[in-house]
Amino acid sequence: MNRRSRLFAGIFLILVSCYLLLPFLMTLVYSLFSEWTDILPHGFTLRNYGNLFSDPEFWSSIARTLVLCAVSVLLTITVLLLAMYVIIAVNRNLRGFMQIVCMIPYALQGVILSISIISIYSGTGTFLSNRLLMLFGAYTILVLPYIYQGICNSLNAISSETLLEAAQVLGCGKFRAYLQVIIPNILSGVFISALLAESIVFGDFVLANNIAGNNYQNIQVFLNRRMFKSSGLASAIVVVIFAVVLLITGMVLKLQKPQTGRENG
Amino acid sequence: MNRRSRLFAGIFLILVSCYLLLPFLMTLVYSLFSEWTDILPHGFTLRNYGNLFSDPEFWSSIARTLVLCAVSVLLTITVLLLAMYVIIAVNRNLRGFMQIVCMIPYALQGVILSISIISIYSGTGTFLSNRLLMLFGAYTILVLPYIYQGICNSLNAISSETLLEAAQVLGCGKFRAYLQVIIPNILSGVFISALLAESIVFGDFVLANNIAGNNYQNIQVFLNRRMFKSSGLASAIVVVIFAVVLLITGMVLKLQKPQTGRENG
Amino acid sequence: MSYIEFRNVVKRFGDATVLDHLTFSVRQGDLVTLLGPSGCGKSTLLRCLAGLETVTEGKIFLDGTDITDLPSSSRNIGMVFQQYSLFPNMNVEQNIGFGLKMEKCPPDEIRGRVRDAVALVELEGKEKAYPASLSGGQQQRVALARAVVMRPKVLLLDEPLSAIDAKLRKSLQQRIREIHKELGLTTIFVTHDQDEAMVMSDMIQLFHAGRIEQAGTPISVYTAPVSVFAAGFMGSYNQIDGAVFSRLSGMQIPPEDMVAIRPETISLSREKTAQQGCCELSGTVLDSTPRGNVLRYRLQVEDTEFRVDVLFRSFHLFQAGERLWLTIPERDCLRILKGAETA
Amino acid sequence: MSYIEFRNVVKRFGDATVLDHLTFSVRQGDLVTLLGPSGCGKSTLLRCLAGLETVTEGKIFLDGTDITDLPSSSRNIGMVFQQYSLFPNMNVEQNIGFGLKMEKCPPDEIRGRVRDAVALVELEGKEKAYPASLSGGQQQRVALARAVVMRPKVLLLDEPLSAIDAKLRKSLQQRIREIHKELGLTTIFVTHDQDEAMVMSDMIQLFHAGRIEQAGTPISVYTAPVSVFAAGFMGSYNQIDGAVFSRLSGMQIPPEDMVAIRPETISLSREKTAQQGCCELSGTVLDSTPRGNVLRYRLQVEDTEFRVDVLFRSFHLFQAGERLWLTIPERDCLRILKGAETA
Repeated sequence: MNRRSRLFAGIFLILVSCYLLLPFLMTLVYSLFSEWTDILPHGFTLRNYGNLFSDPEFWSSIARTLVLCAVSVLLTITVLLLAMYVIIAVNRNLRGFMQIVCMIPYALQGVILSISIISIYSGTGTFLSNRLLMLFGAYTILVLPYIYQGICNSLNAISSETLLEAAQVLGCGKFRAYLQVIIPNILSGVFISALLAESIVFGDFVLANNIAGNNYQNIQVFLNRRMFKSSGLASAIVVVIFAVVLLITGMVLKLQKPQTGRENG
Repeated sequence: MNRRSRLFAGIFLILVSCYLLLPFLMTLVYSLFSEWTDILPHGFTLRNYGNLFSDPEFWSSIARTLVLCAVSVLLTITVLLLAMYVIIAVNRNLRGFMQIVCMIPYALQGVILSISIISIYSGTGTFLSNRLLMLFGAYTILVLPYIYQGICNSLNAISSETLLEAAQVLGCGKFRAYLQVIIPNILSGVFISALLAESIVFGDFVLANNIAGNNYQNIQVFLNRRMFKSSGLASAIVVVIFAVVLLITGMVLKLQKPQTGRENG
Repeated sequence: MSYIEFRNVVKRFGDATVLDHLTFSVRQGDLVTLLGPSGCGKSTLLRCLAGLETVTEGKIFLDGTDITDLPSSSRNIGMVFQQYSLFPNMNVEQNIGFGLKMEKCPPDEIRGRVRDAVALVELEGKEKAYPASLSGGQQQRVALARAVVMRPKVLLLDEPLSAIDAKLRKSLQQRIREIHKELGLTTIFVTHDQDEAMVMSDMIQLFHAGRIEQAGTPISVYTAPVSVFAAGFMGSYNQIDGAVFSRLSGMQIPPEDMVAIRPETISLSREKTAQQGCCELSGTVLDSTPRGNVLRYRLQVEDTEFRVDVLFRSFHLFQAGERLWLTIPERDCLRILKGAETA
Repeated sequence: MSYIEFRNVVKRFGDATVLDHLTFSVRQGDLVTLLGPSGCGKSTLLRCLAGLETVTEGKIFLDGTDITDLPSSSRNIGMVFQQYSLFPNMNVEQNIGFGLKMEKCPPDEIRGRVRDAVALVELEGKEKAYPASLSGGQQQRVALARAVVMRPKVLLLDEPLSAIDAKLRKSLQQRIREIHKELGLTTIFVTHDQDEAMVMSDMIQLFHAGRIEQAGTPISVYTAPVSVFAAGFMGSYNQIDGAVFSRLSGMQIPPEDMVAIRPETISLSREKTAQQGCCELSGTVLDSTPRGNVLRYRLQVEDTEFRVDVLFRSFHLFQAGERLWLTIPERDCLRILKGAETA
């Protein structure tokens, strides 16, 4: 019976992963073959990738996306680390309030966020009406809950309040203890949540399209424009994006492993 | 000094929340006033809301969104609960594999997912090429990581493996023990992650627009079409969506509270 | 005849051998303690018996039946875990009745047997309480009732008291012992605490690195350890090199032996007593510490330090620096092979 | 003169009063234990002294200075926490040197003092190890070194050993005691374990519900409890109603008193001894349990049960059912007011 249920288990999980991976595998096939009219595709070609990699717009949209990722994630991390200091060291009762504030962006996704932001700031005529600035601001909001969750979990994992107390008793001021003792110990956890947040920014289309559009074309906007021109080329872009994001996700998983081990040990 | 740092703390958190809430508050004002040319808006009106609530398309798009939410989330929960049984009771080593599989949708967001799905299934001419079916399938993938995380955390919180062993020793078969002992104890946790997932589906525009478009207009597609007609009406829609999602998020927070309390106790 | 029997049981996790060709048996009705430091394999043995782990080699018999390949749910075994593991969504009554419901007992019988079990662990009035509202000790009593209500062939207790406060632990040890006597259940108790094993057991199986180092009644294991490991684990034996002890006492001990002397077998007095069958040494009090209801003196006898335990009575109080006579009955000077630790 | 002084200290959390107008003092160089059941306020007191909690009312003095409002980092206090709380990203050396670096000690001096502290806790060779690779006992020794290397005015230990295994705990108790003697540091030790308090302390402050129930040397608190609570918490006193004991022994005890008798003050014998100043009762052995190096007998004397502890020696072994004489010195029959529990 044990063997039968193991067999059942294997089949079940293979089905689930097929369901999840099939779209991607088919896209991969599309991007590598020129025709697929029969059961099997034929006409293997790397032309789609050649075209893509020789397109300067592709590279600049990748570069823009990376800048967007880096700036918004770093900004959010800095603001949140300061906010968490306030919560841990000054007033623990604010934690509930902070949690509500950081959940709000779950409700402020995609279309809503972009409309709200444009409708407020675009007419002001100040530096705030700069579309690029708006986009950075929007992404900062978008990644907030993910990074907040990551920082919170890391702080709980090291029982940060006791560490802070231990450092204080040893003659270290509160803020200094936070910088020198707490932050070095949560860095790897924060890095993981940052990577996750990067993959969210990387995957965004709505904000980039609605707020910046042609002014600052990110990789998803680039993809969306190309998909109507050539399905083979679009497939190649999808494969590249997927590979990059999978790489990021893989790094996250690899980094998470030792953490789990330490908890058990 | 303690008082000064508390003051600083308060100001800092107020600034952060302003940054997050301002877009929404401004949208609220837009939706309630007919003009805003001076510093203060004037001409208070509920006309936008009247128009919105009397529009049958609004109600049907809300209904469609709710159906999408319910079906996709329930489907995902069912599949994942079965998968987790396999992992807990049959082969614990599969957990790592499962985690990787469930992280894939982070990489498969928005445009990529919709392009992949359309490009595979739309040409097949089978029942799989039904756009509505595709949309349900896509949402099932979209919410997978959130629900997986929720189920995993709940299972860890009750140390499910020991409970399963305890039930077995008391003469209960494995699968029966999973249904009668484990699932009732994680239901509230699963419910919370389901609500979060609902708010993700509620906020989606790209999938609904790219896959189903006019065939099955969800609330975000409806919003996107209206925003070019009347900014006041669009603001009203934003306020309604925001209120609904905030309500969901609020429920999540309220439900999470007692759980945390139990851990401390 | 043995009621539970392990025949040549081996358990490996990957490369690590946790149980190493283990053979031992338990008589019906006994309370047997598996005692040993953490990681010695005692919990794994219990889990093999419960069917929660499969054995790599060997056979397990219960009441004459080979249960090696039976699933957990068909072994008719009761088990109490270290972490209570009550079902959080069920109240005390439902937790205790869960196993009976699985057996499809009639509701009337369930009600009666649950009532008896609640009375047995003295939790009357808590029937409708949920586990989260109970203290650790109460939760563990519910877990105990949930196991014994099934009238299992054998009751397994896997360090059930290690998460409980010192004071409460002692009263629960007592209660478990009483319940064992009342029901006559064959019971296997796992612990790393030697005091607990002494209080609880009919028989002790002392574990060391996946093997049984010594087996016997608490008194025999305590008073006659077979190895340096057993002497070190079971009590705070004074362990003295054979050559050194020969020089101090004048007794003839081969230098390849160790001499092990329990601190409570040594008597202290201000005058030489010249008792029959005893050796007497002269030493100086270094200090004394109260340990429970015993005073522990450390004394310097030439180059060797002795620990001596006496009851906490006023006429036993000596000062640091006092010169005293240590009287040691010769039969309490146990000889242990030095190499025996690796046995 | 007192080195640490609490004057009328009150601490409230919301509506709950955790410390209730507490006044007590500690002499320089003493090792004082705050003993009491969990939730009695002893840890809170320690945290107030360390500056990790602010007091609601009252004053705290250290070495003649009012430190009530000083921040934690300026109090010059060393503290060891229950959960070790080492800095995970620093190795043993860096953990121990952290406080000295904060004080801007020259690197050479840091190196020397860290080396001494490592030697003091016997962790030579582990200097470069990270906390995650150390056992619980080793981590706690690092935490101890990290505190004493600062040469604090007072060392606070907040249940430092409660997460550590029984065997290891005893050797660490010994080590802490030795370090205290070596450095002469004023030390306050918090524990809920009465045996630990007996072993460790110069003075015990017995806590009960936010107040000090009894203070004194371990021996005085143990041998002369002032209340039913103290007698129950400090040992396993036989507590017998005055009227009942008068009837059994013929001594004249007022019925509003309780009589408390430590089990180890009672002697057992097969013959009547007719000793001076003792009362003798006749009883039947119910059973015996080995507890460490003591055998505990339960005896039935008419309608009352007595617990008697004797050393684990072969000539002390009696059988269940034997009829024996209990000899109790009259000065060991302590009288306690019944109502004293609420004091």
